[in-house]
Amino acid sequence: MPTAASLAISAGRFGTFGGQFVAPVLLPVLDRLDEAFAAAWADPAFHFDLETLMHRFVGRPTPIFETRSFRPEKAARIVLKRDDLTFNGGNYANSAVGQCLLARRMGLGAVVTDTGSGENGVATAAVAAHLGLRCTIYMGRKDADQQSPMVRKIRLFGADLGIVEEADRALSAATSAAIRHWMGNSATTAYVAGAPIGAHPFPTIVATLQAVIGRETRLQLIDAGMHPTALLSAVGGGSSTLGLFSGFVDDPGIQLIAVEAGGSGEPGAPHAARLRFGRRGIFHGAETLVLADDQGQLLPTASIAPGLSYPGSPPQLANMVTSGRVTTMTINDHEALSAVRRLAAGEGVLVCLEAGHALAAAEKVGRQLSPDSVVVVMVSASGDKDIDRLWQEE
Amino acid sequence: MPTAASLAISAGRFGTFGGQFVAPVLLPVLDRLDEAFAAAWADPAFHFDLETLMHRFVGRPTPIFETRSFRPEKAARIVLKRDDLTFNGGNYANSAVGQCLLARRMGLGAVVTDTGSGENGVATAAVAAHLGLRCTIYMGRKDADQQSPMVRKIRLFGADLGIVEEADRALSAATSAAIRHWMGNSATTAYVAGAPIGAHPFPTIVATLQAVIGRETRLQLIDAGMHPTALLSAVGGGSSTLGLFSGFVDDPGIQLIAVEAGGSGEPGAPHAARLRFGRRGIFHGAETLVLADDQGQLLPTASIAPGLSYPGSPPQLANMVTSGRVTTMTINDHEALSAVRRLAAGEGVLVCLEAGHALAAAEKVGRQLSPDSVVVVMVSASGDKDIDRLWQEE
Amino acid sequence: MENPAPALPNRIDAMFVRLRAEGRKAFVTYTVAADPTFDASLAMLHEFVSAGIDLIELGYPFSDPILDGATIQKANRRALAAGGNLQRTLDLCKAFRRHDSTTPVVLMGYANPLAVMGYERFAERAADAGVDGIIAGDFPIREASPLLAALDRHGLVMIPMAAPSLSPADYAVDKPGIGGFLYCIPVVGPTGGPSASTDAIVQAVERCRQHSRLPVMVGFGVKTPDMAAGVASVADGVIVATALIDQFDRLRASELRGTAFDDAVRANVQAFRQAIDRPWRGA
Amino acid sequence: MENPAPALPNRIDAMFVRLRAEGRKAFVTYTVAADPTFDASLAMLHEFVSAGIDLIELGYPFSDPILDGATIQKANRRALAAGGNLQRTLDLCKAFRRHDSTTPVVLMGYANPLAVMGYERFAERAADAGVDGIIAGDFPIREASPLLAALDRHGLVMIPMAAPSLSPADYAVDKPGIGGFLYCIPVVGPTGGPSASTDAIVQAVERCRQHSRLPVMVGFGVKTPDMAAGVASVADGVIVATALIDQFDRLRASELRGTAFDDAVRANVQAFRQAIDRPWRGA
Ligand SMILES: Cc1ncc(COP(=O)(O)O)c(C=O)c1O
Ligand SMILES: Cc1ncc(COP(=O)(O)O)c(C=O)c1O
Repeated sequence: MPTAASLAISAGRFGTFGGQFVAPVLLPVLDRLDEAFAAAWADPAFHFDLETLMHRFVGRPTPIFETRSFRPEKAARIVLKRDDLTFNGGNYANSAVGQCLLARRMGLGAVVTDTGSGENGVATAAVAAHLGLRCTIYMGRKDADQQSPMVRKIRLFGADLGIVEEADRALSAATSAAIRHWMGNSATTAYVAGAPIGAHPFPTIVATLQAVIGRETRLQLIDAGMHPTALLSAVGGGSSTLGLFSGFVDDPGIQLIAVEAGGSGEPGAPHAARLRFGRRGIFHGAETLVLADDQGQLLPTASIAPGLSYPGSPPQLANMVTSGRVTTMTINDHEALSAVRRLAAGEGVLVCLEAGHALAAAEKVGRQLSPDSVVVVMVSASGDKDIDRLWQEE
Repeated sequence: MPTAASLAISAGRFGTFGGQFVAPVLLPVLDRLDEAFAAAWADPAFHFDLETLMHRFVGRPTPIFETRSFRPEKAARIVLKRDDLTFNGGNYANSAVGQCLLARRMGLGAVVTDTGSGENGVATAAVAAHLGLRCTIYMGRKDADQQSPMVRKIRLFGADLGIVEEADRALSAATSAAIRHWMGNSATTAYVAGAPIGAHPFPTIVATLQAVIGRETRLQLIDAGMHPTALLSAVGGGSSTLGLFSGFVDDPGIQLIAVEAGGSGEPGAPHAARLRFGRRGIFHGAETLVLADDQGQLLPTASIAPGLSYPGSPPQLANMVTSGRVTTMTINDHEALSAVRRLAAGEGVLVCLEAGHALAAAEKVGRQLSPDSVVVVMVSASGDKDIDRLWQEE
Repeated sequence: MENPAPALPNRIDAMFVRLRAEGRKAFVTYTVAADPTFDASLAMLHEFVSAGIDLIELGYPFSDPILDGATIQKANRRALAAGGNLQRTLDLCKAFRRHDSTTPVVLMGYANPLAVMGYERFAERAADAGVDGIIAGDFPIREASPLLAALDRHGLVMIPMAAPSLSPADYAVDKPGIGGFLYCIPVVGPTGGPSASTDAIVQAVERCRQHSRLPVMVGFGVKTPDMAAGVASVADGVIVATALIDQFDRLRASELRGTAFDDAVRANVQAFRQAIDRPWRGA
Repeated sequence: MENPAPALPNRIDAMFVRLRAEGRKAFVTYTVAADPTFDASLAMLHEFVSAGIDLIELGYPFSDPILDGATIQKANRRALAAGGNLQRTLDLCKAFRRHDSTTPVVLMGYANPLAVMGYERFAERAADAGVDGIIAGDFPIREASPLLAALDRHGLVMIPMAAPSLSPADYAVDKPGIGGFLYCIPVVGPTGGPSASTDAIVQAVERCRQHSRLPVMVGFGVKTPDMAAGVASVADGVIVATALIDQFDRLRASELRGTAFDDAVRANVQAFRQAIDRPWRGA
């Protein structure tokens, strides 16, 4: 199995995106990580541990699932890839497991990471507890206040939770805090990337670990006799998006659609559509598309789906969009909420608001297609974490 | 595959327990249900639908999982049966799927049920939404206030939720309300039993549908080369307990231990240990062991685990206990809390407080055994629903 | 021990003999023992008789009256709060028998208190208290063999319940320990629910008569004197519970006390009594 | 356009020539442009020079100063609130140059504002503003080719950063666009963190000298005048940031205003200056 780096034009670069824009002290740490991952990936023993945990701990493989009633009339069939049916953090667990195993293999006794929606935190805390690694998680105050069950779960898994009161008090500030922590402790502590974001080799490592989604989906679609016209995924950190797309990127006939958060949708209001409206910049370690003003200051982002509200994008995805292989769509808060609610009531499946964006986009795409065509929607996690936003008691 | 009734001495009776203690108007409804279930169970098409949904919708099979650090020194190995790794209601989904499929097969357009912890409600609401059945769920006010995410989830799945303000405002009152609703609508509406409780054929139907747990566990243990000394399960409605035990009841060498809620553990305080301290009585449709005073009034029950706090018991289990095949243990709130917390921090696995009772009991049992013996603990659901009780933010 | 011997081997049969001779139908009501207190309940029983009630269903309070609607659930809670239970209900009947040895009293309630007391002990104590029969809402005949045997040993009967959807095998059973009358329930659902149509009642009663020789009384959902009159025109008796309890609840919540209260209770009962005794002119 | 021509092709090199001639070590501080306002910042730059600072690192404010500790994060936020950004920082340097054409000014900050402005445009504007070099915390040499080419075209240099764990290939690079001095960071972790031991500093400086011919200045974690003196005894210069900013923060929070404030600032800077100039007697 090649790593996702084989898709990169040069090591650490996807087209002109990517690289290692970090404090120089981190360069040797990244170099060691790069080598260690390559060695681990070539080692059947690592794959054995990884696959065992992917099955026992994460709950893979996850099924695909065709909706029945949720489908506009005379529109395409909608098939969900159900990573909501994984444990402890949705698809984030895919990469947390691999990175924690790698940390153990490298002789590190601790991991640190950041979390926005709480899922990467829960995933990493659970795996770290399981592998006996110390674990520190940073989370912005605003996110923590909105996701109190996640906060408690992280603490129950024995992790140290650092609540970040700085900057946007959300994911971006948490990431900065986690990287600072790592900089000070890189001899003993691995940084666990929640997304294929940041300096090389993180985008490659995470995309390689998440590629399991695309491999499974591809086989399952073949098994079901379905040839998809389009695959849609909402882009937060991009881990599920690249995970899914990686299985289909070499089929030029299949459309790959990255769905971004449009926020409230009101003119001028903040959003998180950086693949569509962002500019080339350098953020959190990589050259990529970012939402920034003309002085390079990051713009505030907003979305009802906390996991989508991030100003940077995965360099690999930035390259796929710039090169035209991936197209983008923007879905606003209201459309996503409505899609999640209708799917729950109509199918008994509760997906997260992030996936709601992809679902709403799939309805739009599906209306342009014939009823026998198939569109696949990535469901990165369950909607349990969003219940308070989805249903307010009167 | 025989139904669990083959374990009963006469139809609807397990030893001297069981029967059909219902309003006479319900007798023909029960008779029809009995026949319909037998016919469905003999029909491969029903099994196909059931198994497809058990896999795609419930997430079966669930793995077994040996704890690493969670195990008293020099004590037996502890293996968890991970029904927390199912969706929409833990192991309740096992029987909700079968009963909703049966309702559809019988031409009924609606289902009604009761829920304490919220899980049977979520399971039934999700399956009903999926199968296009109308759904009404009753839940006691006290339970609803404590389980607000469950309440919202039930509503998101489009079910009508009736909050019961009467009697104990908990599961028992919700059950009464659901049965009243059913009595008034039995021509169009199926009652979905959350547990192998109540009038025949419900105990048989539910135990038959839950037996999948025991079948899986048996094969998985054989596969892992493990011969268990004892199996432990906490008894709420008894669905996971009977589900697990059914796979081993014919191995006289394997101890089956039903773990009951001891409540606060203070002398004279309410508890829910009716298999151990209950008396023979008639409750919610069956002759069984109940917690009642000497005038036959039901006693208030209490447990930190809402799913265990119920004054009745499954007649089949009452028979197994009375006949000596199953032994009982009592675990109090504090012991269960501690076990759940230690497992989470030590293994990255968050189980519900109900399962925490079985876990704490397994530690006690394990200390009496050699380190190479194996005890199996039933994990009926994840601890997500209990997070507020498990971790209070300062 | 003063234990007034029954006037006849069975007060229920005797009642039907008398009513038939008078060309009248039976009027039955239901009250929960000790609702709202033991003494008030005792006074109420006598009040019922003097207002023209022929047979009393005396509910023994239960913590989980699963087959009952809101009104009777509330009555159960009041009675439990006043210390009511199965034993106190037997005590109440015994106290009633000191001054009334003829009005039949049928206990009504749920299975669990019977099972916990033990069927034999229950039957013995009930006979001793002057009880005539038992209706247990969640105790179908197919489950009742041990209870029937005990009742029979002590000269009591279980009243079978019939419903349109029931197979005759579930109510028209000729067995020692079964008797009194057939309790015909023309609607499905818990007590206090909607009423059946006149047609449905006529058909339900006819079906009962086809399969059983017991007198047929109709209960569940009889809400007004007019409806009671209609039922009386086809059945052997009318049972009114929720409608009267609701009226008494309202009276208790009003200013009325003492004889004014008693008069109002009597007026309510008599409205039904007179309607039942009135020649039926159709709905 | 008034653009004071630099006295020498490169003010940084000139500074080291001068200091070496005087037998002194360089004293460098860091301040965020427009913290707390543009005008206060301009005054502060001149104050620094008159208090004895040899080279100024002028931070261009950034919304996400990922490598900085709390003190410098706060300084960034104040500067952003005052309208600070990369362009305003260039404006500030240009204003400074009106009255100071010799003190070297090195910009310090993060990669994104450079990338968004464009390397060529940035280098052109920076040269025009009288900037001498650039340190970007998240812009290692291995990524810097396009930036280095642009800097070189406009006579600016990038200051390489060295750390004990770094391979020489990551800092001791001889390439057009690299120069000024070697920024030796003897500790890992963000700014404002713990200090390195004297031994560690000595070793770090020695390693730098082994691999590079650039002058070596030590920064990150120099907290006291004594420590600065120790560093000065082995390196070519000392960089003090957090410690002085913390002191200025405290002064701003005090009652001191006007010349009293300026005097206090000067006293703080001079305490370091004097320690650095003092003959070293060991720790
Ligand atoms: C417990 C109980 N509920 C209800 C009834 C009668 O039905 P309703 O309350 O609708 O008049 C009776 C009459 O016997 C009764 O005993
Ligand atoms: C951004 C930044 N942080 C920190 C420092 C120096 O480290 P410390 O703050 O520990 O003095 C400098 C010095 O150049 C700097 O430019």
